[in-house]
Amino acid sequence: MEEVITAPKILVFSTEKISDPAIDLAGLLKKHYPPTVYTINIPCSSAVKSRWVLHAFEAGFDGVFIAADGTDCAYSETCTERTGELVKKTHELMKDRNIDPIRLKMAAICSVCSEPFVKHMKNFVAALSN
Amino acid sequence: MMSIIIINSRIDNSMAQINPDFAIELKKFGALDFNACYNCGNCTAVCSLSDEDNSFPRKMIRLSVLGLEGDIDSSVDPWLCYYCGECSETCPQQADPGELMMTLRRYLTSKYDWTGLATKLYTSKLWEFGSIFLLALIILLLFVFFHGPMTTELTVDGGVKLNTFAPWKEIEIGDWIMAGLLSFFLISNIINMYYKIIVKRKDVKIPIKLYFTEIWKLVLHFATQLQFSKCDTELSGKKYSINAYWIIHWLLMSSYVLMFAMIVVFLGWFQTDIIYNWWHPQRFLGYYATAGLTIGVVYFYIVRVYKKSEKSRHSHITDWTFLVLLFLTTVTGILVHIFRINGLPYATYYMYVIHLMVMFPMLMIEVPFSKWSHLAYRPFAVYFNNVLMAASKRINKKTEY
Amino acid sequence: MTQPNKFDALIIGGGIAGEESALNLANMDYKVIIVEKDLSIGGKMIHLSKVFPTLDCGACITTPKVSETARHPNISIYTNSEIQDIEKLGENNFTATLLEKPRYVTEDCTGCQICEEKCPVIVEDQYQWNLVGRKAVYVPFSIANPRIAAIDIENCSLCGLCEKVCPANAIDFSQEEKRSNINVNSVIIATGYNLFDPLKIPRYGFGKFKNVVTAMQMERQLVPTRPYNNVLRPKDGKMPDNIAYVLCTGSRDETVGNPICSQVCCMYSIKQAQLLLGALPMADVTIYYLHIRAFGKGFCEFFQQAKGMDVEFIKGKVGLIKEKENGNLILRYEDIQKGKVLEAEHDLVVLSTGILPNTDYSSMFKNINIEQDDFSYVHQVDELCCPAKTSIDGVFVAGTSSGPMDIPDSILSAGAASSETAGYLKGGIR
Amino acid sequence: MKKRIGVYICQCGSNISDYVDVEKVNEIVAREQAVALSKITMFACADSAQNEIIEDIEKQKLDAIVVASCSPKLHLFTFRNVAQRAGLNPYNYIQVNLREQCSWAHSDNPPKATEKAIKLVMAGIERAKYSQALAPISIPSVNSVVVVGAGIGGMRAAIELADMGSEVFLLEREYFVGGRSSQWNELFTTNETGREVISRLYKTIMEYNNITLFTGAEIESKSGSVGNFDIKVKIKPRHVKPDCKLDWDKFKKAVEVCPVEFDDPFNFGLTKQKAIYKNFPSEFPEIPAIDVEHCTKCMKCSDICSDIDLNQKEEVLNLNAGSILLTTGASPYEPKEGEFGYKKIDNVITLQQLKRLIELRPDVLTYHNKKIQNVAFIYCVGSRQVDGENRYCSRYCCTSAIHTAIMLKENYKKINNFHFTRGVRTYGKQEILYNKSSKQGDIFFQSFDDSPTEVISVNGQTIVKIKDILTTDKELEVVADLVVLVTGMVPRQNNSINKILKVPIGRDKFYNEIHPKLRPVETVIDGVLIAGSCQAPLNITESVKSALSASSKVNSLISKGEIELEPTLAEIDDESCTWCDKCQSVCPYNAIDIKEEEGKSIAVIIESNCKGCGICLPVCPSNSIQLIGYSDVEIESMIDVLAC
Amino acid sequence: MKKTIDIIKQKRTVPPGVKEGVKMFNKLKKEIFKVLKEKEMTILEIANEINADVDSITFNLMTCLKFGTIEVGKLDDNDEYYYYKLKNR
Repeated sequence: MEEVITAPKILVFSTEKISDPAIDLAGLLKKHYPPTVYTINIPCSSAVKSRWVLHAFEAGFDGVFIAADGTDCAYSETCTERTGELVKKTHELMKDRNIDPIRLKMAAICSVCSEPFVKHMKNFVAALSN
Repeated sequence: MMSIIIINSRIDNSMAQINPDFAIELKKFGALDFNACYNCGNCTAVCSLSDEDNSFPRKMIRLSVLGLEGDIDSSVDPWLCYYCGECSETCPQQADPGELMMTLRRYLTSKYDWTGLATKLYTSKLWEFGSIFLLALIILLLFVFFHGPMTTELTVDGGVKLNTFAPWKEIEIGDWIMAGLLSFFLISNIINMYYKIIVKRKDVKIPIKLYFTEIWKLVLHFATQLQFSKCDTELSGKKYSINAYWIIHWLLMSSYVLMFAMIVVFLGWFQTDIIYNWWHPQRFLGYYATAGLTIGVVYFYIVRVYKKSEKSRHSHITDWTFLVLLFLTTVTGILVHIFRINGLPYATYYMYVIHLMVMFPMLMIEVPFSKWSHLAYRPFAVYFNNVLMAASKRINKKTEY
Repeated sequence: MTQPNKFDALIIGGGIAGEESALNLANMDYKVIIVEKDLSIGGKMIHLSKVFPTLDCGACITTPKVSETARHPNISIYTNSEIQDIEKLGENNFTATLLEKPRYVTEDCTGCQICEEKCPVIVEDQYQWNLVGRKAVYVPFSIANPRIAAIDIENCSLCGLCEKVCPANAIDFSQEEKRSNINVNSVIIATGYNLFDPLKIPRYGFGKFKNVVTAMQMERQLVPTRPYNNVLRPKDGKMPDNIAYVLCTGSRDETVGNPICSQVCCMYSIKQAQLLLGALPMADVTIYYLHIRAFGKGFCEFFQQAKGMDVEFIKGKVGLIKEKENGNLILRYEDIQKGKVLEAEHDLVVLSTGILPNTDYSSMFKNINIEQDDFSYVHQVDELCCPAKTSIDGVFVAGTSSGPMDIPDSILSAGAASSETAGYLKGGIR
Repeated sequence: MKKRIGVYICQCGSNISDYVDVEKVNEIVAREQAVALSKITMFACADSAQNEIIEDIEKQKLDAIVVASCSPKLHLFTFRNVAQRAGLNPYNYIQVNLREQCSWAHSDNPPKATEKAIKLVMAGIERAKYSQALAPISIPSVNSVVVVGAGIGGMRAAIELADMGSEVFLLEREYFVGGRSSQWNELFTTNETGREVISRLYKTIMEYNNITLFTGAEIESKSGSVGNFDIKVKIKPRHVKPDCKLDWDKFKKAVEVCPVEFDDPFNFGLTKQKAIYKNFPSEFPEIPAIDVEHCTKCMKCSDICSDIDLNQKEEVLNLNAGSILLTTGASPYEPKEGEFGYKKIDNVITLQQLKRLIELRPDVLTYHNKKIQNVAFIYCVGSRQVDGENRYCSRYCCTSAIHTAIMLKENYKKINNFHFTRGVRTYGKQEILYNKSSKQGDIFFQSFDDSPTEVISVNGQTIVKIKDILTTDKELEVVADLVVLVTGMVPRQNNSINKILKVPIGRDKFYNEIHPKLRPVETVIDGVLIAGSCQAPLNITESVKSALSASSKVNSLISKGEIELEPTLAEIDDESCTWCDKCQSVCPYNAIDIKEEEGKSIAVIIESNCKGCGICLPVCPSNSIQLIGYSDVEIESMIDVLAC
Repeated sequence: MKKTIDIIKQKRTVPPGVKEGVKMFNKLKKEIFKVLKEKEMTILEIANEINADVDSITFNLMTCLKFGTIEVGKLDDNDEYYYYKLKNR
């Protein structure tokens, strides 16, 4: 499968209690997504620092995906809002550095959203390949 | 008191109306816990007589539970079962499918009988025993009024002159009247059976030719009860003396047929005052038939009492009546013979009357209306079934091309 | 080493239910003793492959529980031991006779298995359900706890080789049965279940036809520590490609005296079917069933998943199995939907055997009777409100000792037992 | 920085090694400088493997370990324990998820999975390098529990918890206790009535000093965390004086004069209810209640009965609890209009309605004044839906319907029961009931998913049609006097409480446990447990089992007076912080305070409040906040490894 | 050091079946090893070669596999039977 080798590399920030279980579930159900997707889990999606995202691009990742807690967040009701803000802020920083904003994406992934996760990954890879 | 309801089976666009009370009705014919069936099909799978074309007994249980009378009445499957008891023995719900098949045979016997007498005889003890006594009484009265002289004079061989007391020619007239009645009822019932099994079925059209090409099966099955020998129980890893059963059943059946023939057709040859040597066919065949009947009756009596095998575990009241009547007929027959050759005139005469008082009700009740009728229904069922199968195979062949 | 002989709770049986009860009680600071008759704790679950409906591996879930139990400071474990009798002296006061059977190997054993290599005896390995052999001295199975060897003295040729080669000097033939009295405040019966022995249904040919196996034998074939190098037929080592499952073998069957449903066979068969399709991608699997009892959380979806993987489901109980010369088997059954009796050929048949009560508990109680239910399980005297309560105050029941159940249910039942026991113990103190 | 790291690559039987070339991973990992040893194991979680790790840590003087196996959700604590036993700080242990997020997810592409596995393990090693030794934070815990829902499960849990010495607050949203169980008459398998069971439990509860029951009570808000939840409870007025000796004749009169009438939810709309009510005489608490939602305050009742006090006001209570146990139960599925003729054909009712009907008409079974003889039960309504949204099996309904059918035959003359099933699921000992109902003459039919049972009305007759697979797919019809929809269970419709508690919800919309086998009654929210049918459809015995199971978990959690918490906290860099209050304003836990140090204002973390969520991290303009375990150096070094 | 085996020998005798079993196993093992020395074989081929029950070959061969004296070779052409061979030491 030659095309996989050139597939874009994606870093996913998942959250320990909500979206990471969904990604686990995708594996459990053998729902395949590109193997160039790497996950780092953090407690809550509103904890992602812009510098981590920028660092990822510098290090060679083609895309960064924040698998957000959304309204399921056990920490704060403002999670979605907060995550949205940090994405917005990061987008601005990316613009300054001439990084295409398409390369940072965020979507809420609930704890059983294995299917949406896989779909997101496939779409994201497709979008980045173009 | 059947609350007629509810289930309309729309197959063949015919409305087969039945009801859950059918089960209660059927229980009067003997069926046990067939309601317990959870439709696993184990009984059908273990049955060595069941095949793709005739899968039973579960289907019969299902029809009985639903009370789809129309489908039951037109079914030949109960007659194809020879009650090895394998199904009942292995039934996980102990729903006793074998006994249900037996019950359905009783039920069908009563259904084929258009007079309604069979139903009464099967479901009411009063009817059963009342009619036995009534028929016995008729014989008694006939003898009281019409018997010949009760001579004490013996023949040259020292035998009783039975033909003086009861001249075979007169008895034969009675025999013929009886045989006529039996034939009338039995044949009309078989026609009724034919109507239910074949005529009512609209989905298969039967070419006349088939009735003739298949007829040899009727004869074959009547004479050998071939089906029976296929009733193989080795499969469960447990061996019954099923072959002994088949042999004895055949012995009983052949003795019965032989005796019946000698009495009804050859009475003049059979009921003689002469005492032949024992190897003379008259005595020899008589002894064979008597022995066959005795062995058969005693054997079936024993298996029903000891209930060792599944098939003899449950006995309906009519099973016992039949056995007892047959036994008494045989015993009184033997006694008549003993008394006659030993020159005991009165004992012979009285015993002869008693013999007929037992035999006549036995034949009149059992042959067209009860247990004995399976002698005719079974081979006919096999015959009808073969005709049907042959016909539907033709249809299938046609549609294939 | 002096052993304490006083405990808050005696737990009879070290399977998953016993362990869960023990851990719960130990976490509440009660001193607990587990008595297990087998050589290892972990019960039947530790031998399972992946478990339904989540398909996580049985061993992965059991082993942490097992090691947590084994390590817990409040839990004492006696394997290869039995409770011979229990007497109730009063509330919160039972005395029991503990029988420790000789293992002929001391705790110095490191599980190095050198003795096993040297032992000349080969007998059927009960932990692989007789599919393969083991030695007379053996470590029960690779993830056993304790992982020390034992000598099967009944099959020992008394050659003494093991003793010669043991680097830890752990072989000790001088061991003898040891009886001791223990005093406990409460008892939990967690003796679990037995599996139905299909020899009781001769028409299925188990024992006679080697390619008719039990589901437990298949379960072993599906685990990483399996007896063969792949899923193979026990007769000739062929890789099967057409496998049949016969459900309700020994369940829902009055003729074998077990009229109730075993509750797990449908699901474990569906699970095995899925695993088989993973292990043997070319294989067909057919499940002959009466009713599919997929009732628990996620079960129905799991059943649908199997259908989606093209596992074939045929409604009808198999009546009869015959063997062909090549070892293939002919199954005779009525296809209920078609209403026809049919025969099908398969090259491997798995009997999904049911669960029977393990009635070992019934003879233990000496001066007071423990009630059994109609099926010889421990009778739950107040099933609706106190599901763990038995006819003896202070004796509770956990897991499959009170009836067939699956793993999640067993664990909940064990939780209930520990909670009721704790309530009883506190109540006695108050 | 850790320099002697031990790496263990688990084959997980074959779960990992079937797709990931573990030898290769091991080979590459071993070259890493900080790696002191690396090994492959069959089951890292097995006891023998654990002991091996301990031995390695001790002998090889490892300063951190990495286990590359399954999801940390399963075994993080297992291996932290291993580390601890070997004298290594548990937080110097890193778990790499090779199974769920690598071997299984990429089982279609083993070479790539291996490549990914190598990077994941390397990232784990990076993380281990920077890992710090941490000590768990110990917080005090109050030995009290809030049990939400006084159904049979909640009541049983309350009693057991009280037995074990906890203070229990039992909250019930309705005015009376008992939940669903009190609505049912005889219960399988003991045939005790729901009412008997409930009154037995209620009387027991009343004997305990350490159980406080609140009816008409709902949680309004929650703050705090495990060990110390502060819960605000809103209590609806009952409008009947609490300690009164009620005059029952007057009460009856009061009910008579009450002008308000509405469909009685207790009887599922079979009867009407007044605003002042008691569902049945032996209901508890003994005194009646006035439904605030329906009462018009016309005062007619209070004129008759002086014990009625319409001036009672809603109260709000503050409860302090170490843990919360949810036993909020489930609701019967409400069929859609027209589903099997429901609400379109007048003799179509639900099983729950039938059960109430039996109790309301003890002598002759009638519905809409028509005598009932033929009853058709239609199974799996709202469960096992092929196209609908409830794909799950509701577990209790087959047995419940069959049990009800047996009751029908025992209580009334000449009843015919017809069961239109999709395969009877009377699992376990319940099989006996199925057996019994068949033997009593009930007729069972079975349909397959693709041709469901139909209910139609023809000339005033209600006909149930099925293509019965038990009769060779024959189409059969039954004319039924009463069609009973055997409806399944769905989660409680009004689930306001979860807006506050936020327990994760599963695919089937019931509450989700952490793991059905390992931690079946715990949720991802520390201190909040679930039991009974709010988690999945369960019958009564099973609900009680899970409630009791939860009780023992609650007890071992809170009874020791302190709870150990994860030391994952935010840290402030005093040097760079120049107080701007942004972090304080976003913190949901009030865990950030301001302090003066060396003449400047800086932020400070209140450790017992900090949950380690990290919300404060991105908002800091000077990047002065680090989250322990997720510091910039850890995350960025992982990114570097993963990217290369 | 005194061997404890002597203690148990005074108390127990070896059941006849055990000795028989050891002999049987060794005999079969020897035969299996002999034919496998020539070439890799499937279980059916071994059974044909040494004229023994297929199922006892399977049992004993798999036992040898378990104790590491035999190893698995390739699958046959029909993907049905594995070949087995002696482990090179």
